Amino acid sequence: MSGAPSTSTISHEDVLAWLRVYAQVIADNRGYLTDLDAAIGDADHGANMDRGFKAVIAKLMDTADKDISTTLRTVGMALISTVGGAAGPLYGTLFLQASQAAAGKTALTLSDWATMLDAATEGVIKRGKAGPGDKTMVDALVPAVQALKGAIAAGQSFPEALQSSARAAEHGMQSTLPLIAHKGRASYLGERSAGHLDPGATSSYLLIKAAADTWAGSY
Amino acid sequence: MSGAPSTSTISHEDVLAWLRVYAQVIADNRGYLTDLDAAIGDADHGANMDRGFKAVIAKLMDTADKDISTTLRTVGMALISTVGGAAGPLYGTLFLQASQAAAGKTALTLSDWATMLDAATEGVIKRGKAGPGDKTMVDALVPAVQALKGAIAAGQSFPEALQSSARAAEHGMQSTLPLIAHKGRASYLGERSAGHLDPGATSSYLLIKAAADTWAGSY
Amino acid sequence: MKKLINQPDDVVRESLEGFAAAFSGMIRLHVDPVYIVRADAPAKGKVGVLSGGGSGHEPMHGGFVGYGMLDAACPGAIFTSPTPDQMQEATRAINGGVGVLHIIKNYTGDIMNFEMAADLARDEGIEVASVIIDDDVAVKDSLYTAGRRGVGTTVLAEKITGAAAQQGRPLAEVADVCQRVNGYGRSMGVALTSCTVPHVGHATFELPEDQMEIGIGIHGEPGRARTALQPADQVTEMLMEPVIADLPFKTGDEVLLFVNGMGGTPLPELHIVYRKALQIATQHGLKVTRSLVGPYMTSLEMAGCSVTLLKLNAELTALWDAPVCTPGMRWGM
Amino acid sequence: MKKLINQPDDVVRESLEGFAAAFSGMIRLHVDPVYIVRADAPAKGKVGVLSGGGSGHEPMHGGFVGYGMLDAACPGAIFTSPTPDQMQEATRAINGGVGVLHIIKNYTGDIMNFEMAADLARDEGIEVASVIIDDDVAVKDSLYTAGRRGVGTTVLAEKITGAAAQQGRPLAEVADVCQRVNGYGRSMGVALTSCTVPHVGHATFELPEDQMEIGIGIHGEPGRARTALQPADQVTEMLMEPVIADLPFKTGDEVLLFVNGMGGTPLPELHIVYRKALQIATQHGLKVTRSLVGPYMTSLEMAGCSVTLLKLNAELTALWDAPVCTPGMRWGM
Ligand SMILES: Nc1ncnc2c1ncn2[C@@H]1O[C@H](COP(=O)(O)OP(=O)(O)O)[C@@H](O)[C@H]1O
Ligand SMILES: Nc1ncnc2c1ncn2[C@@H]1O[C@H](COP(=O)(O)OP(=O)(O)O)[C@@H](O)[C@H]1O
Ligand SMILES: [Mg+2]
Ligand SMILES: [Mg+2]
Ligand SMILES: [Mg+2]
Ligand SMILES: [Mg+2]
Repeated sequence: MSGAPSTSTISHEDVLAWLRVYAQVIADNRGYLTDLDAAIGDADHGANMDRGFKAVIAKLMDTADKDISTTLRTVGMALISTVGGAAGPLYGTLFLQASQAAAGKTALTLSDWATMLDAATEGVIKRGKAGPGDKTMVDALVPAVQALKGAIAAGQSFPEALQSSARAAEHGMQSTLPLIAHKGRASYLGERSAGHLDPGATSSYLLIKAAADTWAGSY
Repeated sequence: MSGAPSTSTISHEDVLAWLRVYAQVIADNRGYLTDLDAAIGDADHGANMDRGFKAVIAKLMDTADKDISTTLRTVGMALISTVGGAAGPLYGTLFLQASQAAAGKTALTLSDWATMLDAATEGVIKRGKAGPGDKTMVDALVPAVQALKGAIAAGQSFPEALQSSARAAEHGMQSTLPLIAHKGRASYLGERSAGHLDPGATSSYLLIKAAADTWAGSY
Repeated sequence: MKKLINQPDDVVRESLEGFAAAFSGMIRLHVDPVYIVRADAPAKGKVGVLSGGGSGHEPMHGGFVGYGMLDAACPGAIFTSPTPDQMQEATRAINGGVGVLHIIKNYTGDIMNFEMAADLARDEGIEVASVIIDDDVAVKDSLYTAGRRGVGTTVLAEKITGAAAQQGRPLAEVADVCQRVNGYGRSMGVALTSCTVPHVGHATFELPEDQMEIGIGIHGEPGRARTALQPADQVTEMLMEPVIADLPFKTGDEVLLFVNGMGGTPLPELHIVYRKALQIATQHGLKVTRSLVGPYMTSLEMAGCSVTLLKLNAELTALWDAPVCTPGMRWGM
Repeated sequence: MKKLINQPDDVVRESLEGFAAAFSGMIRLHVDPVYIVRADAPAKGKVGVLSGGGSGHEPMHGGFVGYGMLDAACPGAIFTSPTPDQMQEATRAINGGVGVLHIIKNYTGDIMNFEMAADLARDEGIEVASVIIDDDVAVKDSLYTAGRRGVGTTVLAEKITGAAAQQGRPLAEVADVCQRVNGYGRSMGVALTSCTVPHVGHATFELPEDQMEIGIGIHGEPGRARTALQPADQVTEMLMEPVIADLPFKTGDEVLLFVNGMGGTPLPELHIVYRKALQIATQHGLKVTRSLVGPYMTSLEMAGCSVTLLKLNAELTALWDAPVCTPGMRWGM
């Protein structure tokens, strides 16, 4: 996607690349996410996310010359006004909070990225009032943030830290399988929600993984 | 069903036996007649006839001490007020006309029966305005009447004549298979009505056959 | 068969009982024989308007009993014409002394049963006029067949004729209005699925996932032809073009456009069909001045729809707009 | 998937276009962002009443826009809450200067999007109050879950609240009426079949011929439990008993009984359910003084129904009876 910059930071261009990759990942997994949502929700998560990220891509045409924070804000606003459902406000908030945390930055260090993801996750938790174990996207995001912070403390390299957070998000996503949902639409199913992956946790894992994959050679 | 009377005529009791046998035949063929109607009509002929003849049987409890004409009139009225659809007025008329032709008779000779069936068939034709080849019950009734008349002219016995008319009705019913319906609900299908037996022709054949079977040993 | 019913043989009776209880302010249910009648019938000095037919087409006809529409309706068994005794008693119950109009859909059974009932009512000294609705362009009309079926125009005829009767017009005039509506209305329908008659227990016909029946009636019967399933816009064209060609409807005509649901098709799909039908009508220079969209004349749970075009004039438009207060159609009061 | 549609992605837009054209006298369609608004909005000095939610529930909510009910409705994608910008603009469009009430069904997505919209509208200086409808007794209520879903009571709340607003009552009072309706209404639903979301193309869940889903919502989601298909009377009991027990409704209570069709169930079946529900209510000493039967809040073509009981008093009854003129509910005018 992006060329490999010489510094060990994430450029605006890298962020754009990540968003483009994720939009493609969502398009590819549209049916999968919707099937997950059909089992314990209302069969629209894939369509919702795909509609949102198609709108994001269209909007990003105009922001190539803006900065990281502006881009992320644009993403958040586009998601809020096109996705709807639970995912719209939640992913919208995620990107708006990340945007605020990135204010003024022209490139992101590993610790910038950790701070942003932390703020983004806090935003999601505040908006949706879900905690870990409620079988939501929070179950993928929180471990990703924790893994990032741990990686920094352990002195891992940027690529290693990204891989750690992606793996943690994956485990978090998988941890939703046996859970009984307490938040969102799946909670109406009560015990019948157990035995299915949470669609939002899955799309959140894919978001973290897209960052790790896209930025693998960018530092 | 009925014992064998000493004269070669059909008694009131024989007529009642015929009606009871036919009611049972209809109950047994309810699903079959409805399936025939499903193919080229509206899937109710079996249910219609069964509803009607169940009502007939209930009414006949009261008429055991009446005469043939009264009984047939009761049958006609019961059919008219319970069957509905095309079959209600048509079978109702059939029995009302047979009743009129039997007025004053305490027993039916072969020629009485032929006269009655002729009048009944004419009544159906007048009410429904269908002719032979229109793929209706007329296609079973008209050959039955013709066979009866022919049998009389040929000097056949009562049982032989009844068998002749039943065979003719059966052929008449079978002749409807390739026909394109011109009357009734099947006519809306146009050419798609060909290749299916007409349900009304089938129930009419069963009526004639029930007479032949019931009265086989009654003369 | 998946239905919210108890015994198949009790479907009509139990649903009528529920219906009558839910709309007790507007209608009454008479049993033995069965008919639905306006709560305030008979209206003295007003022509009574009666219709009826097999059940399974709800809200038609019972749902159209009330002020400004039908005075009574006779429901038969499912998809089976009611019987003459029902019609005769209903005719008596709504006779306000100035006669009764029978609105009859053109099916052999309905015709014969209504004919017998009219004879019986006339024997009692009640003046009876009859109008036969036969608006289905899918069926070839001919002297040698049963003629065209009565479909969507029936709903419009009952509304407009009922309004004319409500105005106090005499029987001949009321019958004439009904006759004119029938002359000006044309319909055609399509099915995406069959329906299941409760006492049969399985679908009347099997329709593969990629096929549809075009030119259907309202009794779950197969249509004129089975064709590949098409997008809604093409289906709408297949229905609209024969309808427009038949009267024919001409540039400048004011029309009512009625998109009717067969029961199992949700409203948004009917609106998609309406959208295209309106475009096609407009392309033909027709002015759609009145509209009706919804499941008004159904075939149980069949998926599909029909479109009806009715040519309007000032009189018919005013009668359409007149107040009506029935369980199935209500405005102006 | 057998539907009268063109492209799955065009279903909502095209059906809204058809809907707006068919009911142009009552409502207008605004696009970008999408909302349906009363043809005569804003009504100066009247509280505006706004609702919205995913599409696929028609006639709710767009079909309830008009005199005496909603001032605007925001339709989302199928089964997906609309977005804050839609709600914000609709709020602005119906603000008659005395504030706007948002009626929100209790779904996480709806809550969050309406919350954001209310914040945005308040930033503009528009007074906004919100009432959340959560009447589904099939769902256990708890602080630790998303709480109960908003189902059938929503329809009744929109009618009654709309009437209160139409009388010119101030925002706090209008909100209070809505809150009380929610407090007095309880519902539960059953599905006999799944529905098919157009862009998915196959049924959301598979339900064998002899099974039903009890305790469903309105988004084609599975219910609380899958059980053997029962006769209508038993199914009605399974719905009514938890509803009655929950408030609890008591001997002597006057109630409105609402039997709602999920889309694919024909009217006669709803009347069979109504018949039994009325018997059960009566056995419990409840006085059913008002009724509503029909597909008012659907899940596309899903077969099934829900029952709602709403405890009435003189005020709520009068508001229920007040004139209403919308595409989906109309009386008194
Ligand atoms: N309160 C909440 N907090 C965090 N995430 C939530 C919450 N409610 C739902 N979600 C997430 O949203 C996902 C569903 O999104 P989506 O299907 O697009 O919206 P909807 O549920 O409105 O149809 C769930 O799988 C879950 O991960
Ligand atoms: N005009 C007619 N003349 C004679 N028989 C007719 C006529 N129309 C219909 N039938 C007979 O009636 C039968 C259908 O009866 P039935 O299914 O009970 O009534 P419906 O067609 O009203 O549903 C047809 O199979 C045919 O034999
Ligand atoms: Mg969802
Ligand atoms: Mg039939
Ligand atoms: Mg029939
Ligand atoms: Mg959703």
